[in-house]
Amino acid sequence: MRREIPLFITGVVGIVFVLQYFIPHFPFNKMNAWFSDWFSIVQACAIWLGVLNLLKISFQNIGRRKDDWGYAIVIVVSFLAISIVGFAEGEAFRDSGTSFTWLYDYIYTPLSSSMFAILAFFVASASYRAFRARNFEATLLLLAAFFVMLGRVPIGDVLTSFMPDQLQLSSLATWIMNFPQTAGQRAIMIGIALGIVSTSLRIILGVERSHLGGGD
Amino acid sequence: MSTRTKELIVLSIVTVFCIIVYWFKATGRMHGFQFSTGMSIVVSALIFLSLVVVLILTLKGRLIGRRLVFLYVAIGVSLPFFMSITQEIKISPEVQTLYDGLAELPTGSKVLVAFDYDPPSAPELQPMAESLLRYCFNNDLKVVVMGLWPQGPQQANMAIEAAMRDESIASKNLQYGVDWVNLGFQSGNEFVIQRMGSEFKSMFPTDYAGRPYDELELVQNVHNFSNIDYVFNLSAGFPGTIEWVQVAVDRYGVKLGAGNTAVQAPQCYPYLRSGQLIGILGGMNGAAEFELLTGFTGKGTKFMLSQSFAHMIVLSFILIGNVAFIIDRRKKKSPIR
Amino acid sequence: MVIRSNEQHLRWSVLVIHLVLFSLVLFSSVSGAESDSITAIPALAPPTNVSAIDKPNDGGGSISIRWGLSQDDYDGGLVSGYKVLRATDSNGIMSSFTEIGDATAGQAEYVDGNVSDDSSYYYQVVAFAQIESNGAAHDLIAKSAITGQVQSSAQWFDWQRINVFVGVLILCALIIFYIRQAQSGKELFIRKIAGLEAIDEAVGRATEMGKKIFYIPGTQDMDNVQTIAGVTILGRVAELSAQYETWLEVPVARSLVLVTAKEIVKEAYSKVGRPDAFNEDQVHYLTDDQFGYAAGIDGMVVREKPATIFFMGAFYAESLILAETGNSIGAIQIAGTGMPSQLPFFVAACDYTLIGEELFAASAYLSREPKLLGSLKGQDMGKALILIALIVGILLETFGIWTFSDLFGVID
Amino acid sequence: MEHIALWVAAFLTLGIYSFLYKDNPWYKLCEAIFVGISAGYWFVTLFWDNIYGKFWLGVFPDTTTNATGEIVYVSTPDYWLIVGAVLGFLMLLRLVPKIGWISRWPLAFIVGATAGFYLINYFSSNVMAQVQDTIMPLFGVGYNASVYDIIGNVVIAVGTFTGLIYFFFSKEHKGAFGGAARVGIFFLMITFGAAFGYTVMSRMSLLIGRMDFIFGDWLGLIG
Repeated sequence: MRREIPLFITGVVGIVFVLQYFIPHFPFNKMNAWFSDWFSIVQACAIWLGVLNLLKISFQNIGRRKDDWGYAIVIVVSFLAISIVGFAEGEAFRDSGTSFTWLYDYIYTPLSSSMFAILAFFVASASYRAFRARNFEATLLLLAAFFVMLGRVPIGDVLTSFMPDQLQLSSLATWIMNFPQTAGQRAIMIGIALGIVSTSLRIILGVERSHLGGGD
Repeated sequence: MSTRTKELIVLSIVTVFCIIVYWFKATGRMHGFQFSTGMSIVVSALIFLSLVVVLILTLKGRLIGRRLVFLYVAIGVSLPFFMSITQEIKISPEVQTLYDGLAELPTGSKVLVAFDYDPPSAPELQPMAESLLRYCFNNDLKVVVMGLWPQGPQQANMAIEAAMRDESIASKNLQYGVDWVNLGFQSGNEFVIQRMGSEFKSMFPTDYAGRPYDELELVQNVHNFSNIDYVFNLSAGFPGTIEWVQVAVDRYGVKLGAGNTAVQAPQCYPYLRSGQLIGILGGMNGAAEFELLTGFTGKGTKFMLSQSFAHMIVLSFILIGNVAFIIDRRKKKSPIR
Repeated sequence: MVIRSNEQHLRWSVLVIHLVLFSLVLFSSVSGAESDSITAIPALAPPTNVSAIDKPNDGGGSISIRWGLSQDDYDGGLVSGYKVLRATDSNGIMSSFTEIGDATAGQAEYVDGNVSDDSSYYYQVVAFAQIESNGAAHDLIAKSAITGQVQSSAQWFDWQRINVFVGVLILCALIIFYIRQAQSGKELFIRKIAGLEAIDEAVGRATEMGKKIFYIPGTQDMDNVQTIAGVTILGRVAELSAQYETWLEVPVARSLVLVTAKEIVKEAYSKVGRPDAFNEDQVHYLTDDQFGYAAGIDGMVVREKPATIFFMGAFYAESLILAETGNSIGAIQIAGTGMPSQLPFFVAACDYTLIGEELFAASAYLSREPKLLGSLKGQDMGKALILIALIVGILLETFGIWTFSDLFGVID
Repeated sequence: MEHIALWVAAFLTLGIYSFLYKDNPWYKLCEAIFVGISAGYWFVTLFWDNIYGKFWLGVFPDTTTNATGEIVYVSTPDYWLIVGAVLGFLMLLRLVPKIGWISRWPLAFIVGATAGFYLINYFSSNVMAQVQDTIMPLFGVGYNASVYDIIGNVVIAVGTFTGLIYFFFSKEHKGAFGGAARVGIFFLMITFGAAFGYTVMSRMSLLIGRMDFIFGDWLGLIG
């Protein structure tokens, strides 16, 4: 039974959510709004599980004096610091001038922005090391990247300033974006959509059930 | 000397240097510096020459290490901050159509600006936001701001503050609640847009600061998208432009212009072609073009030189890597991984 | 603007117009000779054929009002817009009309989304204009006739979406048909998918080297089908690593994924008869934050140097941070995602990449279960139909025979 | 305070970039702070936005005094939200090992709803809408297409068509079919190349933003 009930729920709920698209009548017309609300509430409840798991693993590391256990203390302390501040500030925690905002602006933001921007370095290193014109396909990828990158900065048009307007790098980049790129995007989009339809259908029919785990 | 000691020495020197520079700045003894144009050209030439050296090294079969590549990127991005070289920025058609759509709005039109990004994406999107708001305020368009990302409304406030510092705008003495409104953030992603389609107030019962919707003069009579003349979406991912197109444009027929991070932009091009988007600003380049059109020189224009340099460096590395690869393959006559 | 009842509004406007006219007459009689310069204020033509119907194909609560444009509404014409007025019916008595919305000149439709299915309503549309004459502004209005009684209601089927309904029905029928066929024992051919062929080898190598395997199921939550596909593949990888007795580690970014992934790995271990080898901490949570998660994984990868890393699911910008770091320690990397913007980096930094739809085919391919393979075949048939539609449609439209693309219109 | 804030931000920024040199204690410290702070950030945010803002205020909305002096709700209470709270509560039962299996029910609900919802959503907005947009006259009477448009239209039609052929799983890529699939791969590669170019652009902008912080906001070197 422990396995059948979830399968049944998945199937029934899945079919109902397909049908809601076609039925404008109550309650079906409310369903996508409900799902979005309910999902956000479940998500907010579930984060307790994740957070407790993180704390558990960190305390285990501290307790067993694993390598780098000192950093586990840092994780716990910084987690508790922002959580306590955030809960203490109340619902206006995000207003400017609160301690939570200070932590957000001067600790969280520099860390996440820097981590985001570290990509610039990795992009360059990947270009040097990995983007090789190994075969025709890879060459096409490189050429497209080359023209788009040049065409999108002012320096590109300086290089082709002797050419007529339509043949300048910026126009070429615009053409690539609007036609071959759009075609490729579309093929991928349609393909993914079909993949999602088929995967979803397998889940609804209960053919694919590994996501529900075992039946202990 | 062990590596560790060397590292510590370098670290200490850098720290001391930073403290000194900071002290100079904090006490107001230094206000930054700028290379002359001649010097800028010399520095650029040096960077170029060193790249030629890398090419030669690579040809000799010595791939330079990751760290050196990283260093090049850091230098290539930072040095142009100090250079005085101007470049001509060309307006691409998708930016022009976006601007035209904005320019044909009569005075007093209501523009909804959705701020769907957070601080990490601000380098690309904040300049767009600032020039857009400057344009709206200068041309007496009413601005309604909201966010589907929790940090969006703060970014909006920052951009509004920046715009208000302009003399031409400050002299207009614009009023909150009359000339602009910040509705704040609402969670629920695309469903927020969908429910705004029937009633804005249901999603934003109060504004950013907790004032009831009905007390805000500007939006009292704004019930749904039919009361909004232009929607501008600043987007860094999900939820963002794609959701605005699918819900606000396809279902409620709004006129939508978008400012995207460059990563997001390619996925929005199919919508541009089909007319669901009237225009798109892609990344810092789009921001710079928009600044040029609206006539406010901001960070987008200022940083285009860094952007050009960065692109040239990445392209050089791709070229160097490939030249070496091709020569290597000729030598060995057999493909390598 | 203050909304007052229409009657009052009208009375005021009439009063104002009279006053203005009166003063003009006075003024002209005083100055005598200048009477020629006064232009008569024109009358405004009202909107015609106003009709109100229950908005079709909706969940009730809205009424659609349409009208014919006023004769004075053309490019450069007088009309500056329309106001829509509404009255309710209470026990057969019509209440007074109040303004409920407006439309700009040239618009001939308004949807009133603020009605109750239990009441009936009457509508009236008023064209309005403002003209300047002799230095004074005049408001002109022209009322239409009043519509009949109308009531909104909810419908049980959205007929505008019938094409989507038929399309989904065909696609699902195809998939189910081929699942049935596969169940009955028919052999189905599936082309080689390089990234998936390599999974065995990748797990094997980790075993030989005595190192860990990392499995990253993307950074999105369970409400993303790519994540579901990712954790499904995790099941197959977990089975393999249980067989080979290799440590599989699954750091996740979402609590719901944590719960699911734990169940899946546990199940996989017991399926191959090694439930004792499963350790709760193999699957653990880091943080919901995209880059916090990436920073955490980077640290783990550099310190623990796994032999093999899998990236399967929905990824955003963190993809390259993860893949480059994995690459720098020389791990075998197999990636799969449906995010077009991240694919080039996986292609560059990983040994094998599943592109888009291939990610969704992976679980079927790996399990070799006939039912799942059948669904792939059905999906392919759907694709074949789309290709045929593309050819036929483009030909028909190019030669101007029929706008075939209308069949695929998704109207809302 | 402003000085401390700037130095903290700079310390963390440079700490992250020290990873580019090699893994080191400074980076490890920043990483640990990041993991802790971000987990806490989302923990707090989800609580206030979703549990308090969405659920609590949804069921028990704030009141305000309207123009006539009556006390009214700012929005209508929505009792359907309680279902979400029940699902969330069932999810938390996982913490009780004996009845932890009940948490599969809300999970089954979420997976089912996601499957159903996205099945239809992707089908309508990606399959139907994209097919509709691809079917267009390449040229023809009453359609005033320039050479530029015609070439573009052909490119889009061929690209989408062959791209889809690449994704066929149940037919071997051989002969004419294989040839078409190969053309499809070419289009996919151009798409990836363009995406790559735009990504480089985006990432460089982010780094420019960070460097602007270091050299401008922090050190004040930019003139």
